[in-house]
Amino acid sequence: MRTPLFVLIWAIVGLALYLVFEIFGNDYLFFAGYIVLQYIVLATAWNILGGYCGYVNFGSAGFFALGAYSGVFLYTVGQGVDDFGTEGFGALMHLIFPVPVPIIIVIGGIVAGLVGLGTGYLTLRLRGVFFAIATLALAVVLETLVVNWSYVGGSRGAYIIPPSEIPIFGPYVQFLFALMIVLVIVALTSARLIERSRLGYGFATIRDDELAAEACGVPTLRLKLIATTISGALMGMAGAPFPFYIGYVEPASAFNLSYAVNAIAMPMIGGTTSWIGPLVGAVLLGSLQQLATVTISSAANLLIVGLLLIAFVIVAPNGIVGLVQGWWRKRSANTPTKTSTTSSAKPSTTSGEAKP
Amino acid sequence: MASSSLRLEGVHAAYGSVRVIHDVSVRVDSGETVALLGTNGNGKSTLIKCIMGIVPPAEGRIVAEIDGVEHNLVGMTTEQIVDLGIALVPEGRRLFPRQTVEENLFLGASRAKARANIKQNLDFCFETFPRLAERRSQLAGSMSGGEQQMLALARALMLSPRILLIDEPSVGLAPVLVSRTIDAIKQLKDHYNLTVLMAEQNFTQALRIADRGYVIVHGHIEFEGRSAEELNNNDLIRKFYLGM
Amino acid sequence: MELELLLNALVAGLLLGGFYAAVTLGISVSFGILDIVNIAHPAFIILGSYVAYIISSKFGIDPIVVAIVMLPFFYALGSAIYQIYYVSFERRGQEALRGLAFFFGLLFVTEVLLILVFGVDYRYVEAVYIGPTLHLGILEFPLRMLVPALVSIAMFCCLQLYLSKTFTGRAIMAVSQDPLALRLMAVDPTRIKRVAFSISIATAALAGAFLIIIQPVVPSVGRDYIGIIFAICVLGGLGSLPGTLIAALLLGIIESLTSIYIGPSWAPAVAFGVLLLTLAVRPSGLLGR
Amino acid sequence: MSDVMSTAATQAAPQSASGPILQISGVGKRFGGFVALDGVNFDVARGERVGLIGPNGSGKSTLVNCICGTLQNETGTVTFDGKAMNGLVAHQRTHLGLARSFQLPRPFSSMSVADNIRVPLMYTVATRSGHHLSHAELSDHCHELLKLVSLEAKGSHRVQDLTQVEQRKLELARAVAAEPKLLIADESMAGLSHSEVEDIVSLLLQLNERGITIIMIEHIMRAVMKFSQRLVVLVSGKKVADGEPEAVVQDPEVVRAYLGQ
Repeated sequence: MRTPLFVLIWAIVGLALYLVFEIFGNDYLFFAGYIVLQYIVLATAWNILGGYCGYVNFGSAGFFALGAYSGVFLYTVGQGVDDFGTEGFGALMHLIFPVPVPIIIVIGGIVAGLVGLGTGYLTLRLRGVFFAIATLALAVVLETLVVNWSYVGGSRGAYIIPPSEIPIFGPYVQFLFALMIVLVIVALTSARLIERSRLGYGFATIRDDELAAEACGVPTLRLKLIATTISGALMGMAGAPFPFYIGYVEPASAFNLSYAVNAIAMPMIGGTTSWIGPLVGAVLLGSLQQLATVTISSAANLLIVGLLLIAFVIVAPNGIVGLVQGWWRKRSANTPTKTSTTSSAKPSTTSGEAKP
Repeated sequence: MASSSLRLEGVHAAYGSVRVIHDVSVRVDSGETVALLGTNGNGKSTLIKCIMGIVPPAEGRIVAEIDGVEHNLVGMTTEQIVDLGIALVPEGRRLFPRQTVEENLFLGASRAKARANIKQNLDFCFETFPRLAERRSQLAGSMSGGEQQMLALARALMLSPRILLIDEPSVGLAPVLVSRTIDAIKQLKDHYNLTVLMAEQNFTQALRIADRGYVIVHGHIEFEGRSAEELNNNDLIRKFYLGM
Repeated sequence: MELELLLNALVAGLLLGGFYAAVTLGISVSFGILDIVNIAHPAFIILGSYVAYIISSKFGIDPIVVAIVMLPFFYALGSAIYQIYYVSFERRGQEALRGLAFFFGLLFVTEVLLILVFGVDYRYVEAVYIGPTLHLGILEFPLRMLVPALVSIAMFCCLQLYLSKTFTGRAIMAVSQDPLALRLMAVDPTRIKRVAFSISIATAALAGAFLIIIQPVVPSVGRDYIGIIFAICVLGGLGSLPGTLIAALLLGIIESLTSIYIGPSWAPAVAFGVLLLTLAVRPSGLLGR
Repeated sequence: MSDVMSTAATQAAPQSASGPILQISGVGKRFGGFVALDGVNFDVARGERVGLIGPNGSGKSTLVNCICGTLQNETGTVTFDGKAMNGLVAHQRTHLGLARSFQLPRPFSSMSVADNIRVPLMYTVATRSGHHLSHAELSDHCHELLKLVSLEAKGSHRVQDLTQVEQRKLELARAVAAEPKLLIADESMAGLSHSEVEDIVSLLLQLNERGITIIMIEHIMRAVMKFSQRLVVLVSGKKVADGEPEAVVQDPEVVRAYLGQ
């Protein structure tokens, strides 16, 4: 299936979802739906580095918060733009600010992507486990920096008051919901493109056997840096609209552990070897948690996610997609269908294993 | 001292689908030193690994007699086999590089029976290999090839073995060190009255201390020499040996 | 006056470092020596704190004594967890990605269970040495920091002796270097790894008791320590207990000086700044391989 | 012959035809106290068939790793096609036209057999030629290379389903896919049956005719003697002999090193 068709199909699905929520008419669906879509982007982003290359990122919350606080920073500058006066520089500032959210998303993505590149450069020559520990450390360093940065509200947090109404979409949350649908399509399309491209093969060889990959001419360090940058950027883009969605941002919420947990649990449960895995995992786990927050405490929420993660990792290492594939391969094995001899276009989806 | 011997009957072994050992029968009587000769890639190491349970044989019997008691080794784990008193000096020595000479030697004596006479074994090792005594607190990884070979031999002796298997002691050693290593094996064998099976490709060196020998080519025992002389002056052996 | 402030900051740093050493000991064994990335170790430390809290508040026994009594139970917990880890991951050679996720899940399940059982209000213990401070000239040694630090150093010495002087101890140091060679010493590597991992979880009982003595505890406090213990383990050099102890004391001092001269809110960033620097400049750490 | 093979031939032959394709001068490597390579020197001419032999532990594999960049030698330099390669990592050396098969096969386990061969085509050949191969070109090249090692029927199979021998052939095909000027075959015949050894030797001879210089590392003397124009013998990290195969095998120094004084 060509990429434009793929994008068109998901655009239609997104539009249909938006209209259905519009018809049911209450804001809760948009608020809950936004979070699930956000997790799809986050899980897909994590999987590009974790699933395709086999490098585990424990600091997804850090990259998410980088995007969120880029939004807070740009919003705060926009609020104070009058202090710059109206001539020369002031006029210029008036032109730029207040920055529309889609631009903030792009800026958030660039900031998080650069930090991903930096962390990768520092640690990717070492064993994979050092990168995992470095991302953990990064998230805490970033949180400490934000806590001590009063301009963006520091530990008190910052208030973001978006316009309550917006043309075409009506309530602001519906505009953010539409933006997040676009982000989901961007994430899914880029993950699928990577998978089928030369880059995807390179990532798979790094996951399977880095030594053999180098011998075949794959520039492993350069590819790993590309993966951390793309993964970081997508996470930053997922976080950028968060301040406008939540209204009040403090370090504890932006750096919340549930982002780190879900970013790993969803691809692991869904399946890590193709773009479908994180999507399935995010939709299942995301909606489960949205339903749960209405009924049980957020602590129980994390308990469900934690237990599911442990269960799937032990019982179904290749996730739901892996289970379906295994079942499909068994079924097609005993029904004699003609297996094509031409090589399959994309790496066959048995899950390889990460470097320790 | 009751007898300790080793018997292999009709042993076959394979790595995945590649057959490496074909119907090998070998005998090492008590107190004997037997050489398993052949250039690399003919299955010497694989046969040693079958005896030690590292590579499970596809078919055949492997029986070890330890102080008069018979044991069927096939199916036992490596650590169980070693615990009977069958020590192996592995190819490439496999020392613990980040631990000292003394710690490597103490690890060799982990077996219950060996812990009883650690003191004598340690003194004898330091006597036989004075260099090890000098370097007792040096990290094994920082020692030269020859010294590492001595330590690997000494470590196997710390187990108070009844049967000693040695897999290519000459590997990676400069020729002058190989003869010194072979002499050391002879000295240790006599002191402990060991039964020794040595896989070695260095034909002449091995025959200096071997009572008997087998030549293995492509996983088959091609020739069994009942004495060192018979093996030494046999053109057939040289032909087999160089795989002409 | 300035000198006194500095000296006491150094003392406070050393005592804090003593505590950090105890918290890191478990990871130094499981990650440093066994190459098992047990990211859930802090959860077991918090478990140790709550066990100390329940028993000492119910029966009035000193928390450290409680921890020592509980050592066998934590040891058993450790071997159970290792058995699951070995069967589902290590044996299948999938311990990298899957093993990390397993421990990550374990970290949250433990924390959340504690929240569900104990709620989120702070818990603390009473002990005779919490409160008074020992004065040596101008130096001040708050006992609630001094006692844990001393017991922690005692713990280090015992474990170091065990690892270097006993057969099992030497095997533990050897197993990650060459498991097959260990089999040739008539020693089963899996049993050795189980013993070592169980010891690492047992140390969490004592570390947990020290934690609740030093500060009131809520289930989520463990997460703040993930970074610090890995930072110290890497900084000290993987697989080296003396390296871990030195790195812990060093980090304690740096953090103590930072919070006094720059500001307490910057302290958490210190550990990670040091970690990122170490990974970039000298990944083998101070005394590491 | 197929176009993929002819491009390799044209590339290997002229260019800087003068001087050897590979120069190893004073290469040394140690692991802690253990000296694996102790100042090795030899050259390989273009299109030459060299046999590298020596008992286990003599440093053959270490030398290959130092040539291919998997390991960095502490002393001495490896010069390829007139270019000193110190400090170059493995993939850079592969792009220069140096390819190797691994002694123990290292396939990419999550990919099909054909995809394994696709990787060097996409990363080495494409980078060197500056243009990315189209999907059709890739499929043709893959099919061509699979046919070369008679694995064309197993293109879409998973790597785990291949036998040991087939995995060895895949290793060779993957190395050749990088269209190398110099191919190092590291013990690709260990444990094979008589006929299988013959297949591999004839395949390597075929590749050599197309202009690829080949270094064969083997224990099977029969294969090495048949294939090599020249033999280099390593013993415990040092070169002890280098010359015409028949002479080298009779050389008393070699016999002593191999069979002992």
